[in-house]
Amino acid sequence: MNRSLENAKKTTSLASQIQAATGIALHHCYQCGKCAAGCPVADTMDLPSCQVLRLLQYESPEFDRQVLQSEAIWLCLSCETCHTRCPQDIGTPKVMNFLRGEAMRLRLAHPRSKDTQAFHHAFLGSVGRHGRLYEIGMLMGYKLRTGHLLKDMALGSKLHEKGKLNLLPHAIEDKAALKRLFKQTLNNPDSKE
Amino acid sequence: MSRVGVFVCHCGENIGSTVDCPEVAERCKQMPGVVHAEDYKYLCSNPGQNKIKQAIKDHQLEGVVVAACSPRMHEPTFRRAVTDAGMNAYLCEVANLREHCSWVHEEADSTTEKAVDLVRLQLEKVKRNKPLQPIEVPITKTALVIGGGVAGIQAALDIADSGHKVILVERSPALGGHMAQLSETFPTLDCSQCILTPRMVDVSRHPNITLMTYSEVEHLDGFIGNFKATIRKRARKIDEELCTGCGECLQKCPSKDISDGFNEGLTTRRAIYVPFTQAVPNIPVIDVENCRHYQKKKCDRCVKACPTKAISFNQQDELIHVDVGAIVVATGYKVMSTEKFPEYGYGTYPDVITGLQFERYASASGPTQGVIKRPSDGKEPETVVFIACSGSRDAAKGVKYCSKICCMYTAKHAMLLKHKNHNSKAYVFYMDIRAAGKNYDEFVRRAIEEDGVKYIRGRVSRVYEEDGKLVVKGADTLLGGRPVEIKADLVVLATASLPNDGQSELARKLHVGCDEYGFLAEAHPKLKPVETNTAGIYLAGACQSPRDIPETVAQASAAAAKVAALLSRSHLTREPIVAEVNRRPAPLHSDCTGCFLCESACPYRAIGQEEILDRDGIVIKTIAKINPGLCQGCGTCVATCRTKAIDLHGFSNEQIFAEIMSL
Amino acid sequence: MATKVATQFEPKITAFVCNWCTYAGADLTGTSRTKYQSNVRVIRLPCTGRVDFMLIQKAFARGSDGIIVSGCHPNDCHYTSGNYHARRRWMVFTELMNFIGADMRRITFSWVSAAEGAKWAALVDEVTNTVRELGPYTEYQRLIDAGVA
Amino acid sequence: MRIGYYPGCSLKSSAREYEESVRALCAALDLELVEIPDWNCCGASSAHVMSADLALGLRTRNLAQAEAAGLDEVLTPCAACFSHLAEARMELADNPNKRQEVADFIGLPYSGRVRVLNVLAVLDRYRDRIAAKVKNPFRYKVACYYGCLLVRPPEVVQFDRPENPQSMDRLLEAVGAKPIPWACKTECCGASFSVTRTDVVANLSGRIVADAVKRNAAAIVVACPMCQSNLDLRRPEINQQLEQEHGIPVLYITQALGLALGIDPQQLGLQRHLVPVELPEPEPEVVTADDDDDDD
Ligand SMILES: Cc1cc2nc3c(=O)[nH]c(=O)nc-3n(C[C@H](O)[C@H](O)[C@H](O)COP(=O)(O)OP(=O)(O)OC[C@H]3O[C@@H](n4cnc5c(N)ncnc54)[C@H](O)[C@@H]3O)c2cc1C
Ligand SMILES: Cc1cc2nc3c(=O)[nH]c(=O)nc-3n(C[C@H](O)[C@H](O)[C@H](O)COP(=O)(O)OP(=O)(O)OC[C@H]3O[C@@H](n4cnc5c(N)ncnc54)[C@H](O)[C@@H]3O)c2cc1C
Ligand code: SF4
Ligand code: SF4
Ligand code: SF4
Ligand code: SF4
Ligand code: SF4
Ligand code: SF4
Ligand code: SF4
Ligand code: SF4
Repeated sequence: MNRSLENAKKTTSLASQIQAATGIALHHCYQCGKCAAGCPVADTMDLPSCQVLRLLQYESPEFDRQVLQSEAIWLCLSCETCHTRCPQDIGTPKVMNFLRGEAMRLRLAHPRSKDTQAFHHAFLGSVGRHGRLYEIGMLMGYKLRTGHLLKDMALGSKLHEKGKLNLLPHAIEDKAALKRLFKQTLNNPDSKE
Repeated sequence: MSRVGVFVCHCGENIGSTVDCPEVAERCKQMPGVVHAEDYKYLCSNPGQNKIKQAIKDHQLEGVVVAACSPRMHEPTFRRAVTDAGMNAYLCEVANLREHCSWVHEEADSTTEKAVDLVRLQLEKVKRNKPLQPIEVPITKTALVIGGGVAGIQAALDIADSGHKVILVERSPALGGHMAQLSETFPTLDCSQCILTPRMVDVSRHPNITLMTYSEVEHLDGFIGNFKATIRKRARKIDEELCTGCGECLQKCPSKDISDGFNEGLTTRRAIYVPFTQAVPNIPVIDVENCRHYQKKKCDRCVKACPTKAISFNQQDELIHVDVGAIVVATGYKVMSTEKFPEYGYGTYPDVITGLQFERYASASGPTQGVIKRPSDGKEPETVVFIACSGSRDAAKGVKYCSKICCMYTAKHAMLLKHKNHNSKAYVFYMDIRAAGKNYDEFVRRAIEEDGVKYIRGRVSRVYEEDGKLVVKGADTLLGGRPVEIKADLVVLATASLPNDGQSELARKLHVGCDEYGFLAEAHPKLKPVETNTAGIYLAGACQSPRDIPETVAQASAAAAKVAALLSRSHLTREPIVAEVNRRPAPLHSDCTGCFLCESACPYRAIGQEEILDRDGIVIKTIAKINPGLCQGCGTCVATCRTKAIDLHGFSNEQIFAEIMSL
Repeated sequence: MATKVATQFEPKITAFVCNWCTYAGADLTGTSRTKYQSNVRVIRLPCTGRVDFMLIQKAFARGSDGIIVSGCHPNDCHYTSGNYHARRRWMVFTELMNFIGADMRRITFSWVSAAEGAKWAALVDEVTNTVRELGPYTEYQRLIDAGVA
Repeated sequence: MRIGYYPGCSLKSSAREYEESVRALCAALDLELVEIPDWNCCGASSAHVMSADLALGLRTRNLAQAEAAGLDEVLTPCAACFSHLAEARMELADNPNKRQEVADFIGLPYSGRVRVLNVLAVLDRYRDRIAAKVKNPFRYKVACYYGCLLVRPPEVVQFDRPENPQSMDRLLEAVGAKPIPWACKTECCGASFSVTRTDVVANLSGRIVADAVKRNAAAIVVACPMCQSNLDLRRPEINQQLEQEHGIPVLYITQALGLALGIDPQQLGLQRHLVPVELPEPEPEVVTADDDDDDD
């Protein structure tokens, strides 16, 4: 992906990139903390959401980097609780999403996010191949990437028992269309966020 | 006009050193219409003025151009001088040779040339000047005050004390507004009713004040000094003359359980009621919606109870017309209700209350005689959480502004709680503490330092009920946004102050503006804070933006001073620089085609409509009509009118074209 | 401001200013003794709301090479909204002038408050210099002859 | 009545019983489901991380297929799919340029005509019919669990209230159930962290299960396969975390309503749950209807 190179060359702050890509103006944030107060994972996060935004408000390379390296951005569940209650209507989940993409591209992602990244890759790999999720294939892919070979095996067999796992993929018909879509969008330079 | 005299001033060296003044005078003599021109060292001095007067007489001048300093300096001086010599003041114009020429250019032929041009400009104008008379407008020496909260009370008393009549119109059945509901008031913690009640009584007794409660302004016409208001006096269904305020009727009314507005819904009242014990006037009112006489056609227990036969079911609303010279609007504010807070339970948790409800609990005259209790079970709360900026500074809830009073009353509430119950715990979630008045920050510090109120910087995300407690989930941003959870017995929301109900309708009736939120707009935020854009209408109190009592009272007194100054004059004198729609002989009548573009362009709503009738009274034409009492002479209408039917006295098309053509 | 070469073209600038802000601002330029070029002739009006198309047309027809219209800043208008009307009319007016082929560089719309003496001097100098560059506005005479202006 | 139907991937595999119950219930209500031809995965939460356009393309392709099939509305039982499709629709609604760009990516025309509906919005229309068809009143205390994506963000979902929503409560009341007031109606269960961060899921879902149990609910009712899998499949982890054995079953709204309408439990896929669906004795019939829930 040539985009990462391009981004590396850019000196613009994350805040301005976020504004350009999502329209969200981080300097509108009051730092009132209402988002963190309701966030289901705030106490698991190394940086509660309002702190992530605070660091971005500085628009300094060091703080931007700290944010990209944080685990918090990988812990966000996109549950939209913060956004719904924010007095300034800041779409924090969108910001988090952007940051995850950026962290992956710049290879700054927090080490504990490996699993999550692997999951996304495995998931999209499966969707790209079949057009729909092939759970066994996806789980195989995930486990191969993470090495968590044994974890959850018991669950898998239970699911199978209950008739909830498909042993063969259900592919869509127009796979060519899917391929095209993947190819074009993953290479589209302005498709960040 | 062709007999003009020109007087060129040297201003010592100020003009003389860069402009060749004698040369200017000489050149002026050549100009058509000039019969006399001279130069002099100091024209504004007495000898200078005498020269002008003398020349007017000697040369039978019909117009004068003084070429001197800025007209903003000495135009009045010279206009007075020409009137002394029997000339109309508006036949004198001033050419600005000093500020616009000698002081800003080097000595040069071109500078003198410019000076000559500047005189020529005024000369061409003055030749077309018409004698004008200052406009005199009579004044009705009565003021109308709308709203009987502390703002209206203060304004009414101040105006009345200055010797003028006041009509005070209050929408609710009693005076007092929100202040009557408050317990103790920051920053001194004096009892609100103790300081307000005497003033309410003063109002009712003042010989200059006519108090009209349960009344509203229905319509307003006219202009400064000469307003005509129509007031709807709603039927109380009680004969005010007969009622002695004994209260017998109140006890007998069977229609109970009606939410009591004065107690913010914490208690109930009956269908016939007096809003609160010390109400002024102390006359009940029947709430027709809930009265069985009206709803079920039976009951009438109050009639039987009343010793003076004051109950009057047939009483109807009255429309009363009054003439007033000035108006003070003091219609106050309202607070956001807890229903506007989904995240705090949409108003369904009884123990999540507003600050105003807390005031009622804290008030000695309130439902609990001043003991802080909670609505659900009447227990005294141990832990109380106060949430500041509830709905304020929250664009998502439509209120971007700071409500200004809540930081202070929240500190007060926390303090009162601690004073009344030493074992209680008070937490305040806040975003910023705004306590910028005299002794205000000290007050907040006292709550923190002496009374041990815990201030937590962060907003609250959610409140929910669990095991009979209210779980308050907030964050402490000073701990880096760490979530904190407090189990409270009572949650008090410092809800946003909002424009009062009906305020924008009232504003429309009065032709005054509203700001983007619906608060009434002042004419200038710094220099005309109590005036509105409509001359003769003033603002006081929280109707303009949220504010506390000291600021409200200061503004009310300021508005009263403006009114008193206005009403103290025998008449108003205005510059005759006003616009006029032309008239022509029939059948044209006027160049006005009746498009009324001017009407919407006029910032003062000075333009109305006039019907031209024939002999049989049939309308042949509707044209624009400018009210000289309202017109301020901006000339916008003149530029707007496409048929050039309007002209502005003193700046007529003819005059300005002549100026242009002289260049 | 600079010493002028005798043969240089000296433009005629007409300024329509409001009484309350720009006229007072120009007075302040005077009391501060700030120097500017003397090409401008000021016509005092109650408000820029009073300025209409006809006035400007007349001024060009009479040989003005450049025109300044200046009043109070938005929100500071003495008449509360007169200058809004002026601005709205200004847009229509601009279209009209463009339509007839007039040279919009010769008209400057500005705000000068009563406190902006220095701004007035700068404005006059800037407009004077610009218009001097542009040369005499003889083109307008041609428009009149062609019957469009 | 015909309505478009987008099952999404999970309803074809791990949430098979959801599809079974949706189909059974819709059949009972005479609502014909037209599965979108050749639908594809909506990209879940993964596509977006890689590329916003990819996510948009995956979602829009489904809507475009529905359009091509002449559908106006699409029922999307999975709350996550619903939220993703609705968001894409909104994003393109007032951005014709982007709409064209995406149409080019997917090689299909897209006008934005099709509306996306979640299961509660569709069933709410049939509330009277449901009430009329009740055979076995579902007289249990239930914890209506809406989760995040059915109600948030409000401008995208345009449905019910963001806090303390009512639609599911109303539906269950209509079949005789008594929805409890509780704290976790819209708290997040851990969403798509089911595979990667089971610890987070156990913690968040644990709070939900514990609160429902504490307030004496007989069952938790959900309208999302992710909620179901986090609360049901992850029950061992939850119980381990809470150090308690909670056996409260988790039902899809379609299953609960289906039971009330007398549909065979097997047909509703109840046997596929990990936590066995064992309901206690029904509560005695309530006589007065006006209870404390008067807030809507
Ligand atoms: C919880 C709380 C605590 C407070 N505590 C303090 C404190 O401790 N100290 C302090 O200084 N300030 C305090 N304040 C602020 C104080 O209440 C206001 O500053 C003050 O009441 C403003 O007075 P007002 O007359 O402008 O408005 P209001 O008190 O609102 O009075 C307006 C009056 O106008 C009437 N009215 C409205 N519309 C019309 C109409 N169309 N026609 C006729 N009449 C009309 C109303 O009925 C009312 O009587 C507090 C406010 C709140 C909410
Ligand atoms: C840095 C700064 C920026 C500000 N910016 C703003 C702003 O943007 N907007 C705003 O609204 N406000 C602003 N203010 C506040 C503003 O300056 C004051 O509100 C305002 O000047 C107060 O006016 P005053 O007449 O009360 O006092 P002053 O301006 O202090 O005038 C008092 C006058 O009394 C004279 N005097 C003093 N003692 C005597 C005596 N014994 N006998 C006779 N005469 C005496 C003094 O010489 C002086 O002329 C600012 C203030 C500061 C410091
Ligand atoms: S709730 Fe909104 S304004 Fe407040 S800190 Fe969070 S993002 Fe900022
Ligand atoms: S969207 Fe992310 S940051 Fe916002 S509340 Fe949910 S988990 Fe927290
Ligand atoms: S009239 Fe004006 S210019 Fe003349 S002397 Fe007086 S101050 Fe100076
Ligand atoms: S007539 Fe009406 S006000 Fe009088 S006692 Fe009966 S209910 Fe009360
Ligand atoms: S009983 Fe009669 S006199 Fe007494 S308060 Fe009532 S109405 Fe008035
Ligand atoms: S006064 Fe204080 S509590 Fe009220 S809105 Fe302003 S900052 Fe918030
Ligand atoms: S703009 Fe002119 S023509 Fe139109 S109504 Fe006003 S005065 Fe008459
Ligand atoms: S001159 Fe100005 S104030 Fe007077 S009528 Fe015309 S627009 Fe209105």
